[in-house]
Amino acid sequence: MLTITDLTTSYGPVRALDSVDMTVEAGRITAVLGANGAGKTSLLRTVSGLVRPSSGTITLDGTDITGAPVESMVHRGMAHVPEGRGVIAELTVEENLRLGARGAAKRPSDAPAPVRTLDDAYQLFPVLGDRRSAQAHTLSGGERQMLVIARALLARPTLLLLDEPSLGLAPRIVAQIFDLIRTLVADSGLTVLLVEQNARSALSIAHTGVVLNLGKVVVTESAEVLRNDTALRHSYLGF
Amino acid sequence: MTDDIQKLVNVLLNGLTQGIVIAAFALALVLIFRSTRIINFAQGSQAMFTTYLALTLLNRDFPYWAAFAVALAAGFVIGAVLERVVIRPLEGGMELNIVIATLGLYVAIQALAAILFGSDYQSFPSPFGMTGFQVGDLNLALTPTSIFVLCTVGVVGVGLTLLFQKTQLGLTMRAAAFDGEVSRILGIKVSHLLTFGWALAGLVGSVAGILVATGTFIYPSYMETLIAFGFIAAVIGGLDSPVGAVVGGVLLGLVNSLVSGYVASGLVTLAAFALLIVVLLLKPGGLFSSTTARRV
Amino acid sequence: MAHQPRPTRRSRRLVLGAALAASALVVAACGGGDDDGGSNDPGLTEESIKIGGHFPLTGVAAPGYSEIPLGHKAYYEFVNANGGVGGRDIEFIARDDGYNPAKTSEVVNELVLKDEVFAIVAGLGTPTHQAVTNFLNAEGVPDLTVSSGSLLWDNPEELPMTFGWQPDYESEGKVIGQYIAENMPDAKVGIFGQDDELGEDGTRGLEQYIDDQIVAQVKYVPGNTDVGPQIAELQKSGADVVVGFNVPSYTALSQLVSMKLNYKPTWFYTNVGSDSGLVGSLLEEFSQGAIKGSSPLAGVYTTTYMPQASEPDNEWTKLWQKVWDEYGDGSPLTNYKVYGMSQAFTVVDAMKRTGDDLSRESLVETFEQEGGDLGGPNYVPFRYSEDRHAGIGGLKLVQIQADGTTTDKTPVLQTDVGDAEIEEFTGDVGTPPESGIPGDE
Amino acid sequence: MSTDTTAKRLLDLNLTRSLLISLGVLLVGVLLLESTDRYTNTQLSSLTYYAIAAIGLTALTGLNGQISLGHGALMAVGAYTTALLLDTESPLPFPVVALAAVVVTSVVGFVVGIGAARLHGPYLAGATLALAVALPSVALYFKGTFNGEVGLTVASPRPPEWFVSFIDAVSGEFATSSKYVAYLGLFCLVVALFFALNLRRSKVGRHWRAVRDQEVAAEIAGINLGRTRVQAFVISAAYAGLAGAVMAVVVRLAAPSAFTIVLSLSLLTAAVIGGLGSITGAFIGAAVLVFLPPWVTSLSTGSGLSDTQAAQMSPFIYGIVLVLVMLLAPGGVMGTLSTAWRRARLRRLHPATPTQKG
Repeated sequence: MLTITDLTTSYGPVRALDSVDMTVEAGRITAVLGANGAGKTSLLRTVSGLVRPSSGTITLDGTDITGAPVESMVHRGMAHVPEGRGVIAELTVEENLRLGARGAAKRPSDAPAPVRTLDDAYQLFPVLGDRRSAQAHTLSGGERQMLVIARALLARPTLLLLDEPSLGLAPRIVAQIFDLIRTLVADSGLTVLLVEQNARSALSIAHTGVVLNLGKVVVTESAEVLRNDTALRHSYLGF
Repeated sequence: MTDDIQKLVNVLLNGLTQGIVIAAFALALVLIFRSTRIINFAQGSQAMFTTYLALTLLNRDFPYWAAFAVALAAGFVIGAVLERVVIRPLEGGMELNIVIATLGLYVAIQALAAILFGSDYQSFPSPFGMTGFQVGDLNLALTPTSIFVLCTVGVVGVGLTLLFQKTQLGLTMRAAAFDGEVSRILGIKVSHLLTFGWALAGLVGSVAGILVATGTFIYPSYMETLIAFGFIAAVIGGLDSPVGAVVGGVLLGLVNSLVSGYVASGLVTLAAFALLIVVLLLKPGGLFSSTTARRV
Repeated sequence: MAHQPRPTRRSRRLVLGAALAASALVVAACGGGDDDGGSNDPGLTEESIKIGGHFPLTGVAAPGYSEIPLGHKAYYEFVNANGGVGGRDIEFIARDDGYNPAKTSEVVNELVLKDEVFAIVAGLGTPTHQAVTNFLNAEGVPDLTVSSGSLLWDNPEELPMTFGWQPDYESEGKVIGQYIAENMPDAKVGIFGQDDELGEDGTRGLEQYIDDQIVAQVKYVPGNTDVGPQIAELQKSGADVVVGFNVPSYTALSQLVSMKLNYKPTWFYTNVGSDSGLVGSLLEEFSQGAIKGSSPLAGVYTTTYMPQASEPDNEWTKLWQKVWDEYGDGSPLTNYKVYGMSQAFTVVDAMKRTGDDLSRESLVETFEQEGGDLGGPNYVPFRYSEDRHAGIGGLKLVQIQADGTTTDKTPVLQTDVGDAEIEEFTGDVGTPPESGIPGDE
Repeated sequence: MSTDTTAKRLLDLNLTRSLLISLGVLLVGVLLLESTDRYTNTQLSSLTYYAIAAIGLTALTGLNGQISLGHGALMAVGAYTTALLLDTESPLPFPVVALAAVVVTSVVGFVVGIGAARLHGPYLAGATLALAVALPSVALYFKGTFNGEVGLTVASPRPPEWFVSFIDAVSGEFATSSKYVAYLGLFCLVVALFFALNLRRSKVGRHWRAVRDQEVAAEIAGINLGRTRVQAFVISAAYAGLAGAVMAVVVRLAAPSAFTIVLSLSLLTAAVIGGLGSITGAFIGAAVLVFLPPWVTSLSTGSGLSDTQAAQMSPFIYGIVLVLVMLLAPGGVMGTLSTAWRRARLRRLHPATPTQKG
């Protein structure tokens, strides 16, 4: 689905990503783990086209999308929930969702999509339905996370990039959201690239884990192995 | 007694007609400020230039509405071209540079118009009557032309509100204005919207330029005072709210007319400045500004 | 309150000192010890006389006024083509000051110090010209036929080099005032005045005759083109006669707004603002309903002090039309071009009368000695003398007809500022010399 | 070496450096005035007041980041104060009058500055634009003192005895009042330059730059943003007042139509062309303001344009230059020179390492 080869991104002299190689299998959840500043967010921003890599290639379903403009990604089926969630606070819930749905315009009509219409989104997240005409800045953290996930799904993506969905949320809500992600992948074959600080909950739903440290890939293992390898967990994942 | 009432009514009507045109111009300024956070000081010169294009057509016996349409189209195109050629390369640089570039355009376009069209007074015909209505023995300072002006600005205001509230394009423009990066992630071509924003502002500015000119005379610097008044109205309104621009414009028009009618014609610009300071002291972001949610 | 021109309160010692210093400089600069100044004044050579002036070619005051130098240029070319003045060709430089005093000072510095003109002619505008009169007098440069009706130029003590030309606004106000007092004794009069010397001097003249009939005085500031409230005030005051002391663009604006308010008083306009050519063409577009082709200013009273461009069969207008057809830029003849050509005619006449020993000193003397009988289309002669530098001394009241021509409402009247009487001028109105050039009959 | 002595030594160094530069400019000025003809003298006098105002504006906009379109109006305050003070039988000596003009304009600048400190970017530009449009109407309305549209004539001060003999000694010419005024302008310019040079290097200058570049960081570092902005506005207003005073005696008139928005725009053009924040740049910009228009007008009349069209050419060139400078060389003349110079020096010092890409 998504293959990254020898990817390097630098901000001036600082190398945020240092020749990263990884692949994200279709219909699987790949978790990217690592301490703060390890390069997790830079990886997502480079993959989604917000940042131009210094070298290396990114291919999505076989086509090379290295350096393609970020505006084109959603039409290629890649939806990105950025760091800080990316809610447009001054617009209402429904307006945010309508912007997401707009991304589906160029998607093939038969593409498998769990959420096709706004009503599907309101069914998936009833709280959004109740507050559809409220201004987004009045939503709680959890509600905002649901909103941006629903917005991303409305674009009928095949690949979903999630940047630390658990940030600032109560454990109960984190579990609820991670559970949702797992069912989405299981039921509709969605592929997810999940960047997370909270390694424990990420590994609970991921199939493969990639650990970054100082911009380099340190370990690529199945989530199963990572969950049980205490030494690895201590040194990189802090639990 | 009726003479006093008639004067008050006429001063207010005069203020309303002047104010509604200031409002139209303030709308153009707000359109650009919402998306790029800068004030386009060249807006007045652009509007003046397209009005002169219309007048050249009128002098060649084109019908008024053809000239009107050409001016609006020219305003749209000039707005887009200026954004692409001058503003886009300065994007991301110091805000000061963009403001200075618009000031340069303001001076250059005005001088260019004087060279091309001459600096003499030229009268701009009106397709409607110029004499006021009579109600009983009251002569109202309301002519078919001023009604045409009021309706046109009304149409522009309603049109813009519908565009922003009801259409997909309007929604994407607002999104781009509030958060450019997230909009791009959602697949919105923000750069195209910026150009469209300047083009739309150019069109609305041209409407204001023609409405100011219709039924009176134009000369290359006829829009100069309107730039200051248009800005004051936009700031009073909140600089990023179209409704605020219209209210600010009408309020300023009334104040100017009342001061000119009952105090002194020389004090008009001072009164406008005082109104601006009072509003900024009371509500720093302007009356209808939503920027209070975010620091300007 | 007799009008005390501002400079006299200035310490006389100062300006005279500067004038003394300057004339010493002129002598020093010329190097020559001879005191006749003779032919080596700046701007004077065997074949040419270089003169210049400052005019608003750009900015708000450009419309109309920017045509005055065109009149000068055309007439001087006409004179040069017919032998010039004593064999010398006249070279005329018009500089733009955009009606901004700071720029006037810059361009006059350029004319006097760099172009080294022999004299400044027809400098236009009260605020603008006032910025340079002290400098011109200190430099000893003749400052002839100033294009403004202000009284500031009639001040031989302080400004020995400066001469007015057109009738001043106060005299004009008196003539209009007398006419209204005699012919419309029970009229309620409103005044629509520009907020400066033009409005004030004109109003002062009016008040001498119809002070009790004035019911409203409204003022506008040039630059603020919205005169709605002012006309509403005039309408409220019930004035059925309105006298306007304003520039041409505000004649058009006041007519437009009056039409809008259905306010139809009898209008009087100063000759400054009543050029039926410019104002007429401006209002043409808006005279819906009125019979096509009739002048929008039909029925308006104004004053004239010389034949108008709208009197084609007048001898003087024929001359101007001939000169303009040959040396003009092809645009129609307007009163502003006639104004410029008339000033040029007077200057050329003065130069010819000074004869061979033409110098700055002698030219100014000619203006003071023979000023009274200098040629020109003006009905009433100039008031130039040793102690008066005021220009044309009289005018007549006329009414503009539907076809744009004017009919006389009063004979030619002669008057002056202050409480001078208004008498009928009985002298004959001169006709232009056959050749069109003064001095060679 | 305890820190305060190094600070003192540094201060002396800074002081002497500014003094030397200022004296240098004085010398060059005198040479220029005495070697050129009288018309160029009048142009040089105009150069002095444009330069003073441009230094004040470049300090405000370049060092502190505040955009002001109202400095033409502030010059009017200085000019009218001077005109009123000189309009007496025995006028005060010009330096005293100029000082009074500076004080009055600084007070006005303080009032406006308080308002300005709360505004940013486009709000500030617009508010000062409104000030520039509004202030002339004060002169129109209060006709009693300011004499309305016609304005106040200014009796330019007479050259005192010592000056007449000085000029006689230097060049044997007779000292006219316009030459004396040119020297007054030069003297004020040198004083203004001296303070500006000191200001740049001093703590105040550093605070201003901090506020311009990283507002938040400056605030955290304990710099009171509001106070610094008001301070910057007051000082630039003082410069505008001094420029207004010199302009009044050079032009010999203070009238509303001389202080329009066009003047404010020209001052901004001068500061920008020279290079915002650079004092030498302000000189260059002022020179462009004085010498460009006559050259452009004569060029265009020569090439067949009519008088009216030729008169429009210099504002047209101004506008285009402003846009081009912003597009091609935002640093202005001095900015571009210094970056080019720095890059050349960099290449000279480390010719081996390839310059960093991107």
